Amino acid sequence: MTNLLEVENLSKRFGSVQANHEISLTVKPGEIVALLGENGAGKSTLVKAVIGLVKPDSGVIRVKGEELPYGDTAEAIARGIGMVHQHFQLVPVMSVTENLVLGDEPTKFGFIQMQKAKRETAELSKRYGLAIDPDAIIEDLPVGMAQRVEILKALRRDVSLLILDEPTAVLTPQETDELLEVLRNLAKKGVGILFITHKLREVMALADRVVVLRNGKLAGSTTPKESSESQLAQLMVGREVVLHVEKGPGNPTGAALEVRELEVLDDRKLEAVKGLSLQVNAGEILGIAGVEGNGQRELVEAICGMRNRRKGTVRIAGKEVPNLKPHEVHAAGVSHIPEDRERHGLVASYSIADNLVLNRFDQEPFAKGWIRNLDAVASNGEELVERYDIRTPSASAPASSLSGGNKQKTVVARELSQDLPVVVASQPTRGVDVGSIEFIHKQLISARDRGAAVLLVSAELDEILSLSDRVAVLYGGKIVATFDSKFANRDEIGRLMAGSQGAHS
Amino acid sequence: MAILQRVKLQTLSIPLLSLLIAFIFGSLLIAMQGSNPLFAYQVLFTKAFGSIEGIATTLAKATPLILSGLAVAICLRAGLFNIGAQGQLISGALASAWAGYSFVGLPFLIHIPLALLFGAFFGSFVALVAGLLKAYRGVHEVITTIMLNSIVIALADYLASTPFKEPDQPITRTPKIEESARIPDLFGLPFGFFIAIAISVVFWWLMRRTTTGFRIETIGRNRNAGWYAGISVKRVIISSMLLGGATAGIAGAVETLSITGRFEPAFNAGLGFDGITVALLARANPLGVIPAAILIGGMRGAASTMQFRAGVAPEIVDLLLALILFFVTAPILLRLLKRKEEGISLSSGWSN
Amino acid sequence: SSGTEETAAITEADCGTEGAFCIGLVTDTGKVDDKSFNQSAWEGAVAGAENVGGFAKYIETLDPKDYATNIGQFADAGYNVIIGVGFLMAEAMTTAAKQYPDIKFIGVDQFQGEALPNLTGLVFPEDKAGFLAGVLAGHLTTSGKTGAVLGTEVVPPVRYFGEGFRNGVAYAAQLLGKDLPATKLIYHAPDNAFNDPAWGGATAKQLLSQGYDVIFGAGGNTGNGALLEIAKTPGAYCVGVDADQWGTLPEAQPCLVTSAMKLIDKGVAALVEAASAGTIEGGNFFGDVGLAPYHDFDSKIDSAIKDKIAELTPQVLDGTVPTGVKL
Amino acid sequence: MRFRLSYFVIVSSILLFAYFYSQNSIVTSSVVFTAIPFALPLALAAMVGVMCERTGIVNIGIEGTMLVSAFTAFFLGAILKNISAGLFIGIMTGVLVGLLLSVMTITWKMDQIIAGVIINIMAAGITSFLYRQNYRIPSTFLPIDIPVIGDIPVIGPIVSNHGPITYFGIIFIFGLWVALYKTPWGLRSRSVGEHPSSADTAGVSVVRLRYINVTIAGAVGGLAGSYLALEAVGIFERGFTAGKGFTALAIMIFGRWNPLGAFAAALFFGLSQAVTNQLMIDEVVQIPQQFVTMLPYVLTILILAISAGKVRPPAAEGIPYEKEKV
Ligand SMILES: Nc1ncnc2c1ncn2[C@@H]1O[C@H](COP(=O)(O)OP(=O)(O)OP(=O)(O)O)[C@@H](O)[C@H]1O
Ligand SMILES: Nc1ncnc2c1ncn2[C@@H]1O[C@H](COP(=O)(O)OP(=O)(O)OP(=O)(O)O)[C@@H](O)[C@H]1O
Ligand SMILES: [Mg+2]
Ligand SMILES: [Mg+2]
Repeated sequence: MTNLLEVENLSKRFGSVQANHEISLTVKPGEIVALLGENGAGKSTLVKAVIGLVKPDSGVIRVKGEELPYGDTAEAIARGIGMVHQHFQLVPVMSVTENLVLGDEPTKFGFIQMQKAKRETAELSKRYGLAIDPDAIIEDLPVGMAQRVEILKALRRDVSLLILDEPTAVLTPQETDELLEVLRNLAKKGVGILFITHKLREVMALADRVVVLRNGKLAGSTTPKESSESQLAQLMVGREVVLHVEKGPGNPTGAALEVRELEVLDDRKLEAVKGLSLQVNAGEILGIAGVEGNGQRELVEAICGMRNRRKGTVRIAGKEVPNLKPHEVHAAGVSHIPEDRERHGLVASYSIADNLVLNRFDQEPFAKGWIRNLDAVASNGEELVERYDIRTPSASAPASSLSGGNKQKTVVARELSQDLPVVVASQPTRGVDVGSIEFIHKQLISARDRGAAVLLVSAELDEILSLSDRVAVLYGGKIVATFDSKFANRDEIGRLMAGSQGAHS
Repeated sequence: MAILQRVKLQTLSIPLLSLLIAFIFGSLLIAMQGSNPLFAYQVLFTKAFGSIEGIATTLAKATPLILSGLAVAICLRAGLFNIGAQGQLISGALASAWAGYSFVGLPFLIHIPLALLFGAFFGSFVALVAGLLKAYRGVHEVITTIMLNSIVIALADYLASTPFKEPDQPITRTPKIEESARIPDLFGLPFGFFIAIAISVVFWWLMRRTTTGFRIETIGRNRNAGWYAGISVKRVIISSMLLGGATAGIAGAVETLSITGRFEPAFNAGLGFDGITVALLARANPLGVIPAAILIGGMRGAASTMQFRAGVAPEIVDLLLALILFFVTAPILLRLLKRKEEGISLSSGWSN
Repeated sequence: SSGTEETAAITEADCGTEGAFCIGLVTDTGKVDDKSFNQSAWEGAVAGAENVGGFAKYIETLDPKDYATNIGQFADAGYNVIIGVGFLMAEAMTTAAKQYPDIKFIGVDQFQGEALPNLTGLVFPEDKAGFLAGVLAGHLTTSGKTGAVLGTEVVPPVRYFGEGFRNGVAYAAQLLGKDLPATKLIYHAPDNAFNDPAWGGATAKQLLSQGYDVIFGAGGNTGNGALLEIAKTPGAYCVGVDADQWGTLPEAQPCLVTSAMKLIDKGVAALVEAASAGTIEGGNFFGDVGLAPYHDFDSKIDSAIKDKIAELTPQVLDGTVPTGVKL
Repeated sequence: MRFRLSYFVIVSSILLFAYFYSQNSIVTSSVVFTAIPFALPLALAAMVGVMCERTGIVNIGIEGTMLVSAFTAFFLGAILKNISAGLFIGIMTGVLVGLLLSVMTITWKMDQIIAGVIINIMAAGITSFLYRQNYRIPSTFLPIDIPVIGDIPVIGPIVSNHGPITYFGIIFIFGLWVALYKTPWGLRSRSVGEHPSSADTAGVSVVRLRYINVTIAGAVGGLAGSYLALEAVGIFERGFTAGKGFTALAIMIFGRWNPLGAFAAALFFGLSQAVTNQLMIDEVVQIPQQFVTMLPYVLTILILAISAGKVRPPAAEGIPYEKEKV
């Protein structure tokens, strides 16, 4: 059978970075190929070259045996390539339907036939079992829904090759399973699938073949049958990786963070957190499991001062704190690794060193009164870059030059280096490669071990289960169950997350 | 050290080369008009920089431009586009003129600072309106500052033609300021120039070394991260508008107290708008506004001599300015010099 | 434009030498080809220079703070007469006149409170020109509605023209025994007052659509904008200002019944000649004002009206008939 | 919410009009009639802004575009003794300025505000430098008395008797609204202005669309300039655009980047000009004239402060699109 996609000796350089070096790759019809690699290995660059978003420096791309011109997205789409991008490619202020038809609108006399487009959208969503409201505005949708739109957008144009760049990073386990099912069905119909992910479990479950990139070069190719998760990880990172989280038993002392009867509204003024209470003890990690959109974000934001509470109290180290601003909560003893690092965590054009003091720039020793102490900022930067293994030539380089994983490490370094009594970590490893995940996990555990109370919110059930001492399941803005993680059962938690009643332990 | 030199070379070579190319283009226009470009430029240059009086004139012209340039630059740093420097400047000019003629019998050591303070206060007052509306009502500063310019111009005109008018003469203008409010020359150079330099240095230091500067810069670059890091967006918006307005007000005050000696509407025409050009030419750098303002001041100051001696219409100065701004910011020269492009971005639309 | 006007006898290089007669003109912030008072003054300077065999040159001012500098350029180059245009330059002229007692200064539109021997203010009783135009307008209007589209109120000559016009209409009403409503004076905002013809045009439109049929346009390009708009409307009359706009704004001819003239060019030329002859005196020199010829409208205006205006003109000019405008 | 606001505005405008019309029909018609020539150059200039900003390009060079187009429209119209040719040339000049802005902001990724400032200074300088006297165009575009519509009571006197560019301009504004919200071009343009990489990944060429739109916007700026020179007044003078291009920016924002919103905002401005004049005509106010002229500006600020809400500009505005950084 001829190859659907053939990439031959593709190279691409960005300034001093050789993102892709002589990479070759094939995808056959009906085949599911997983593309693995650390952050910055060049996965996205490779697939963007295929869809025409990046112009390669050299190499050949063939689709169904015919050469594809460089950098022509419209042509690539016309030849049957669809892509779900790593970052949402949806226009936030527009409706689902508008986003779906963009670039290929049904028209009559030059006008868009919106009604027809909406019907198509509804049909499409039914055909693939991805339920979606055609009239919903993207920015009102939870990320999981938005991801559905992304996928439908790629499927809408009768694809023969579907590329997905980390599509599951923002999905819940259930949603992930649904997606994998959709992909399997597509493959059965002969669609070739090129799939990028950091989650080895998915690779093992789905892929026919695995291609691993490292530092822009092909590091190897294998199949899930021939290799184990840890072998894959080693191929990616070039060294042995501890996938399994090693942690000693917790040593919980008194409550460090107490939340009572908390009520919080979301951006649409609907009640998102409904009378929630929880307690995190010093020296313990409490993981919040839950399908995204059940109030996690509002809970974290209400604790960290990013959102006003309507009702309820929050106590930190026994002291009640009123509705505060983020930096005041920080001053009261809470470190916060925010969910959206690009938006809240970092100032991209600032140096790494400045970012590392972003919430302390006006405090000793980084400022004396009104005057900043730039030497102290610089030496703090160098020290943390070293200590937290932030991969950069210099602490004075702009944060924008960092890869995703290293950006996250920068935020982690800033927050955890301060040894505050409470740590709130929201999606701390989203989109981060296995090496960095390992590192961040270690940091969270060592924070616990020094006696901090850690509240961990993550869409990764595995992450929750392996890191937490206790697991609380959040559903509909309330904690529906709490388990000791030793006794936690993946399936039961999954059922609770989906809203069915279960036994309390 | 080598890196330092390379950076310096680049920061100087591009503007100088731009200047050169702009002048070459300009010479075509001058020749088209039937004059000798070389002679015209010689006149322009010797008039602006060739003598002590020439330099004094240049620096006097540059003084309000440095200040109004700063007024725009400081707001740009906070992500605000202050088109209102003109109105703030006029407000400051009128207020300082009023203080200059109303208080009689003060020693100059009190009178001058008092009049400057009046200028700063009323300049910042106008800017405050825009700042408050932006911070609390989300009304875009570009609209409010454009509207405020028109309002202030009309209001100043009313004040100077009715309650504050110099009596017994028909012109819309205030009385002359007292001698004790006059800013003197220093070593034959306008003292206001040194005030402007001092304020530039203070701003430069403020942006580089103080927490206030860091707050402004952070909000300018990522409003969300700044808010999250505990910087009050409202306070930064309001305080940078206040700072900008005060600086523009001082521009008007210095001009009134050292050059015009009274408020007369036409005297301040265009100074605030030139401030936009200065700030952009300087890429919103507080020290960069000094050479940018001197360049513009020199050309404007010498334009009429160029017309007198070489017969070149003074508009050529505007054309040269536009060309310089073009070549400084367009990447053509950078590419020519095979330098790595550094993007300058002062603006990111109205949303920031 | 080189900004010079040479006559055969003298060139620029001769200025400052014995026997050369050089005239320098400093514009206000308008240009020398502004179709308004800078241009008229320059034309007067050129005419004067031709008549006395002198040399004339101008500098266009960009910034009102440069008035003194620009005057100084001419003074230092040894010019004999320096003309400054516009009332905003009065102060700079006075200072310069004191500094250079040997040079004759002519200030256009600059009323002299105290007399300096070498500074002559060329001033015009604009209210009288406006008044005469108003009287004519009062006779011509059929709807009884007259208006004026003006530059800014804060420039005195504009106000004198406008109020003179209004009082002239009232005077005509008295003469005719009619009850004419007061003339409406519409001033532009001070900002950009003389260079907003689009505003002038639209404002004229507004007046026209409410039945105003004689409209005075006075305010540089803003006023011209009004005249041009009125010219498009059959049956409406317009009145120009400063020069005889029949020649300077021919587009307005369809409506231009006359212009309230203030003959700057003639006044400047006369003063230049007087300076050359050594007969110029300090203080104020009153230039001529009056109505421009009716041109093509001559045949359309009732001769009784023409006679009345002709009879009234000397009386207004010599003050027997007061305009009632507060100066 | 937005819909209700626009309904509210429309209904209350009609009620106000009806009230004043019942008080004095001639003056009321005349004021509304005059609001149109006051508003039109502002509205067209605001369309330039809307078109550019909707695709993500900030254009503060509108003033310069109008000025230089008015210049060429007038002088070539005069030299060729043909105002239609002048109009064509004025529009083509706008196209050239649009292309220049495109090259600077899209290809070279220059700061968009700087690019606009360059255009403004350049236009002011060159038109003043090259200005010559004694050129005349044969005539202006004259008002058209529309046969049937002109006879409708109440409305007829207001909508009839405007010039051809005025009618074309108003039709264009409505057309632009339809195109922006109902056609593929509009959907793509708005996407490019909101989130260019989405459009790019959907196979829409961001660069090409921005070039096209900024260039067409330039043509509209050329039309606005030509309107001033060839229809509104029939002369060209240095700087006679008198800041309309800047006021247009405010109008564009006031109108929330929506062609009809901006048209309404421009009409509001035109109306307040006409009302200001009417206050002087009727001498109803004894307050100083400067306060009367301030009125529209103060009103605008007040209205925005009260109704405010956060106006949300196109999200990608001002940011050069870097294709490979999707
Ligand atoms: N537009 C760009 N300009 C400069 N460098 C780039 C650009 N895009 C990617 N790079 C660099 O190229 C390398 C490969 O990036 P790429 O996005 O392909 O990595 P990736 O494997 O997809 O990583 P991740 O898992 O974090 O998504 C990185 O070092 C990245 O910083
Ligand atoms: N990036 C953001 N993410 C979430 N909410 C935000 C963000 N920025 C602002 N807000 C919300 O908007 C409100 C007002 O924002 P703003 O930044 O103006 O307040 P502030 O900085 O606290 O100012 P002040 O101290 O003067 O009250 C904040 O209190 C917060 O609730
Ligand atoms: Mg990637
Ligand atoms: Mg607040």
